[in-house]
Amino acid sequence: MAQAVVTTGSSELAPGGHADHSHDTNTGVSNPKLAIWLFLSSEALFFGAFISTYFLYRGRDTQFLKGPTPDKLLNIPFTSVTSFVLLMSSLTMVLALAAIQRGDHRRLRIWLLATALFGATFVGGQVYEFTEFYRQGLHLGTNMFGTTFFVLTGLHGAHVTVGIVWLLLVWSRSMQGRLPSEKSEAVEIAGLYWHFVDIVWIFIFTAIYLIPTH
Amino acid sequence: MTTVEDPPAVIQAPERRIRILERPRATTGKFSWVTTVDHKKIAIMYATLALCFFVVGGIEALFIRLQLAQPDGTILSAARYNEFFTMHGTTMVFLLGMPIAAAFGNFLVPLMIGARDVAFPRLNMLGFWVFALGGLFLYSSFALGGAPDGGWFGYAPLTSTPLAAGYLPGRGTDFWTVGIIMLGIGSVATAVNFLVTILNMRAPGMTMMRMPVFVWMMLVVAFLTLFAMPPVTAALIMVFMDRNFHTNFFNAAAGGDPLMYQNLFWIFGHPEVYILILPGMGIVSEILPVFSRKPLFGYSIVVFSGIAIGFLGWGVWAHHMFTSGLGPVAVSAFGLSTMLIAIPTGVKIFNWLATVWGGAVRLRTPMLFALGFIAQFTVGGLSGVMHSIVPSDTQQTDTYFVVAHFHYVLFGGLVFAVFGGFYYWWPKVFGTMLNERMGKLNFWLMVIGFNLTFFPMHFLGFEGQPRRTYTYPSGMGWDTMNLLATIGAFIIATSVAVFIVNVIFTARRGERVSHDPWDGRTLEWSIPSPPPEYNFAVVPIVTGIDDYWHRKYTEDDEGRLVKLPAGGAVDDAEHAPAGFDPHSIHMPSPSYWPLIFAIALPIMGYGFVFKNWYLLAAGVVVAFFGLNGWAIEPSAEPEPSGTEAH
Amino acid sequence: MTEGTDLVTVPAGETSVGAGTAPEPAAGATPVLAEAHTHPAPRQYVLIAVVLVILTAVEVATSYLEGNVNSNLLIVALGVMAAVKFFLVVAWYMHMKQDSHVFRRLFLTGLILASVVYGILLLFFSSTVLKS
Amino acid sequence: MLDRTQRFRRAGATAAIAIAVVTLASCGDSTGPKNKQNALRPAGKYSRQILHLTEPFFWIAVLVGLGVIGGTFFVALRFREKPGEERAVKQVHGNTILEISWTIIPALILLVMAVPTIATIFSLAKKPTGPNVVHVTVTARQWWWQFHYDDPGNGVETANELHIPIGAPISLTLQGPPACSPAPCYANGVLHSFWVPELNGKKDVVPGRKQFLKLEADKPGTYLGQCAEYCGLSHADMRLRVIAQTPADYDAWVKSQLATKTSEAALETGVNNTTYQCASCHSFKSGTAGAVAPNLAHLADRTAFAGDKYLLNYDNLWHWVYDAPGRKPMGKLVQHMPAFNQVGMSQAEAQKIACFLLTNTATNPNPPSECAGK
Repeated sequence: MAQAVVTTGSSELAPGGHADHSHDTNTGVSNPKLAIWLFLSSEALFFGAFISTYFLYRGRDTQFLKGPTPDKLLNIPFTSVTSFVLLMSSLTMVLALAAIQRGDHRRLRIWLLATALFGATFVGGQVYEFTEFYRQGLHLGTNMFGTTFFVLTGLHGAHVTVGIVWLLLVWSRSMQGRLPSEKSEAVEIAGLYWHFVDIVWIFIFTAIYLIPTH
Repeated sequence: MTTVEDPPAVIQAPERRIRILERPRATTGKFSWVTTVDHKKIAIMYATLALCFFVVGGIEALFIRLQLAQPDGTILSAARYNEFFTMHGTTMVFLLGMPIAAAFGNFLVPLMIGARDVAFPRLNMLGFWVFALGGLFLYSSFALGGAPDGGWFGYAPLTSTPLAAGYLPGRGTDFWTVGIIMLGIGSVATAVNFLVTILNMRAPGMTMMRMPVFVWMMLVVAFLTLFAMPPVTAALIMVFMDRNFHTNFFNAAAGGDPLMYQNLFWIFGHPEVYILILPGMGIVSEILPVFSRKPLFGYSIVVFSGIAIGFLGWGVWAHHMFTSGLGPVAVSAFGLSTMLIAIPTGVKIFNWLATVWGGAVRLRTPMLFALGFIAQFTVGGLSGVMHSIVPSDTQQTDTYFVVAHFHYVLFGGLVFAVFGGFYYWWPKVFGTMLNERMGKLNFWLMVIGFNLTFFPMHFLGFEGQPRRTYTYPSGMGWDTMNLLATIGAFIIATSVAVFIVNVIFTARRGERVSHDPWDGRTLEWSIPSPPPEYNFAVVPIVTGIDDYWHRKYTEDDEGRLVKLPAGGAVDDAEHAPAGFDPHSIHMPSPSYWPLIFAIALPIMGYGFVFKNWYLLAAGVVVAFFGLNGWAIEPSAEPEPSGTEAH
Repeated sequence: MTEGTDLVTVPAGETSVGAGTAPEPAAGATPVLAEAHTHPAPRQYVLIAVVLVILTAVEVATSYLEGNVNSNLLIVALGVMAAVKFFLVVAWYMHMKQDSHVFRRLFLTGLILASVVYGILLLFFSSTVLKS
Repeated sequence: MLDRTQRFRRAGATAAIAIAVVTLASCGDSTGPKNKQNALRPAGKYSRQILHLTEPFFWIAVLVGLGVIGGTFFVALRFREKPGEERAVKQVHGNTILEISWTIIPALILLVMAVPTIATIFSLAKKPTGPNVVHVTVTARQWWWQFHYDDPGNGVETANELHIPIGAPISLTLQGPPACSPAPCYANGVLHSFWVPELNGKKDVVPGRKQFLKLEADKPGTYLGQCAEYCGLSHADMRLRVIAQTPADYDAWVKSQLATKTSEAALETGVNNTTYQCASCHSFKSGTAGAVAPNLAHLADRTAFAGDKYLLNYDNLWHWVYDAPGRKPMGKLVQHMPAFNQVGMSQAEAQKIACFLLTNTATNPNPPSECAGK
């Protein structure tokens, strides 16, 4: 009997272990992956706005000298370590994907948890840094560094937090056995987001911490 | 003959853990509209709600016109006037212009490319509900501490200065920033959906260069939305932070720079103009060929012009800032880039005229609106070119000349195209034909009212009347033209009323029509009216531009039109190959989860506006609940029963 | 999350009904890559990570040269290193190198647009351009 | 064919009448004698330069516009299908030469337009030099204009009224109010735009920046202007006037403004200043800026007040002193003229203060009859 299949996407309906939808689309790539890449390219303009705002206002606090300046506040060794942790989370993320692609669900879960843990470490470091700066007298309104620094890194931190929640959701689905290997794309998409947040940090780290402020 | 070798194995769904909010099943009845994921139903809801907001924004405009009908008007207080012009602009841009494009896009894009739904039906549903609740959220401000009154452009530092300074009297700006960010989330979701649908889900043979121009324009619009919303979201976050959390992004006293806001806003704002007008251009490009019985003149150059407009739209934003103190080098560069936009725009207009030239023109209502679009949009385009003459612009900007200019583009252009689109696709959406006499009355009243309202404003601008002023003294020589404009506005209102009467009349005893009453060219006319839930009983195989037309007509040796004897049959279930069972087409199932996520957004919004962190936390919890349910729920229920195919 | 799980796919290229033949790829479709088989092996991922770590270390070290070398040179060096790291992550971890060109084009569009638009924006505020 | 021609005639005539009616109605009262805020009637060389640049493009636009509108009417009527007619239409898909030409021709027109545009941009951006240039600092307040004359030997401080000599370039420095401290203090102001259409185009006032704009008037007269960037509640009431005088009259005016008039001490004795604290916002000394409000030393010399909303006369003034927010919307602005009637000011007191301002602070006292004996 004819069965004109419209929705084969959800895993429960996916025909026998065939996770790759690319045969079905005009571009040869799956819809969700295309969507996440589009979303990420949109995010590039979002973070671009804050990074360029940071560059525009950088150094203006010397003009309106008030409150502590970045060269007094920034603890480069500490943030280098948390940045390193975030960078490593990208490695664990990609290892998680590799694991599910070869059907190794135990390793998938380990690497997912590791990624979330690394991410949490990074966010924890950020929380520590924020409180430390606040203690030293840098508030949102103290000077332009306070304004741009807290908002830019805070929004990035929020993105990382969303990523952690996402990873934990994926992990719990896997624990419930609802993440068969055919659905590796769910991991891949979470990973794309995660890596994107990581590469945004590569630039933020360079912009705020490494490039000299005068 | 209609067998598939490999029918998909239906795997039993795992035991559902969440019993609350069990999946809705009804696809008919009133409640089904709340949970529907059908792109056609969503489109109808988009259009209905956008029209409601059109009426509300229009009433605000009528009050504005009443206030300005004569000097020293006292109908509105200054505060109320500022709220009304702000909400008029915000409504018409974010609650009419963008959603109405989503309405047409939602209904037509899948039908025109031969798809059965959009790529992400539930994301689509989310887009609609975010728009609906975001719009209500914005309007709830009237009752909750003052409507937005900083202008639809919300220039900092007027908007970014804390409430305590009293520069703007109410909390409106908080509602405005949060509301626009919210609507932006919905717009980006919808844009991603359209992009994936158009790029990935075309019927076999429907190559990019065979897509109807409307689909092309929606593709460009989706790209523009995708990239234009983030900068304004960033700017609005900064405004919100400045207002409420003591940051200094736009506070010059602490080193902030108000021009940064203007730049970020117009980096969004100019592409936004094209987001609003390109769908209108697409609609007109569909109507003109049908009512001229000729193909679109120079299809590829019209498409490329649309793409060029989209690209150039990113390089002209500073022409909104010619008087803000950019140096001569910068304004010269932006003046030149603005002039460049006139070229692809002009190309489109000439190609449209050439399309009608030599055709067999049927002056039915949709065609009238399309022709009105060409004439009036041209006026708006030409006054736009005058703005690119930077020194002239220093006299024109922020005056009624600009008001005239963009209303000629957005009302004379977009709104005329939208009304043309209503009359054109009404039979497809509902299977009934809007009354032609009332349609013509609607058109002529609108033409007269529109031109009477906005044409004099060109002169008002030249003669020095600035925008956004709640009053003007007598003796400035502006009285007559302002009165004319007010009369015109009420004529426009009458014409909209005629349309509404027409809709009600048609709903009661409209003439039922065949699936192809206009002798259409594109795929949507090949299926029954209204289209079945699954759209196409048989996914069409496309062989060229205007595929459906070529199933009906061919050309003789001299290129003249010849009717094919048996062309143009309706492609519906009855005409499908024997043994076709529409129930076998498995469509996505309705869902609650996108709605729940959408409800979370205004909850969070109120939390932000009133700085109530409990409310915010509650919103986050609801959002998480919605997303989690969404993630777990399969897009379609794995039940092969016939309950869903109605 | 929404994007990740909403795996609804409507096969536009489905020609089975009516045609009765096996589905054929839609016109213009690029040859399909069997992604799982072309992704690099974990060893390569680790190798990339090592490079990333070394680069980060060099970056941080470079930043301590502040005051000893030309600061413009320093900024350029740091920018280049950040770009290399960015490229490595995108190309290998996000599989842009192996995946369909569609992603590359779309992502680059956003990236280039962002750089050009915000570049012009910052140029505005440089003292030479902004002079009334 | 005949009825087609007739149809054209009828449509053409209708269109012509419609256009004529709208145009006439539009221009009808544009030349009203009191409109001194008209960009179409430039009164100085900068404004004239702009109009001369605009005009040719305006007519090109009119020509193209009429062409397209006419073309729309033409194609619609000429190719209209009669009921029952089934024309075998020739299917034209495009014409490359035609399409290229209507791409290139507009491009050429725009290229021609670009040259004088850019020349004018640079010419208008050039700062005037020479001994006769008058330098004025314009501070945009919420919602009024503060003018301070910068040239040596000048130093006049005035509000909402800018006196200028004819034939001399006036170089304006536009700025927001000075930043204040400590927090919470928001006197840094918002965006405004300085615009006197008959003398030049507009230029925004941006807090934190100093913007340049020049004016020049040919002949004596009053030219009106207005804030053109939305600045909040009373945006419409932020008007100004430029009074162009012959150089001799202008010099005399400057001299009269510098004459020392009333001091705050005189105010103290004249009316009860300690109760209402006029001097905490206003200055009563020539050439001195008030803290946040206009200098009142030579108030009676001005034509209008309150952001040029009210003509300066006894009635308007005492009502203003009595209840300013009731006469011009102030909203919840932190610093504005208070509603003194709500803090115990009587009408008699308000009238007394008005008389004090009109007689004691005036350069050429011409006391209103109501003030006799007060």
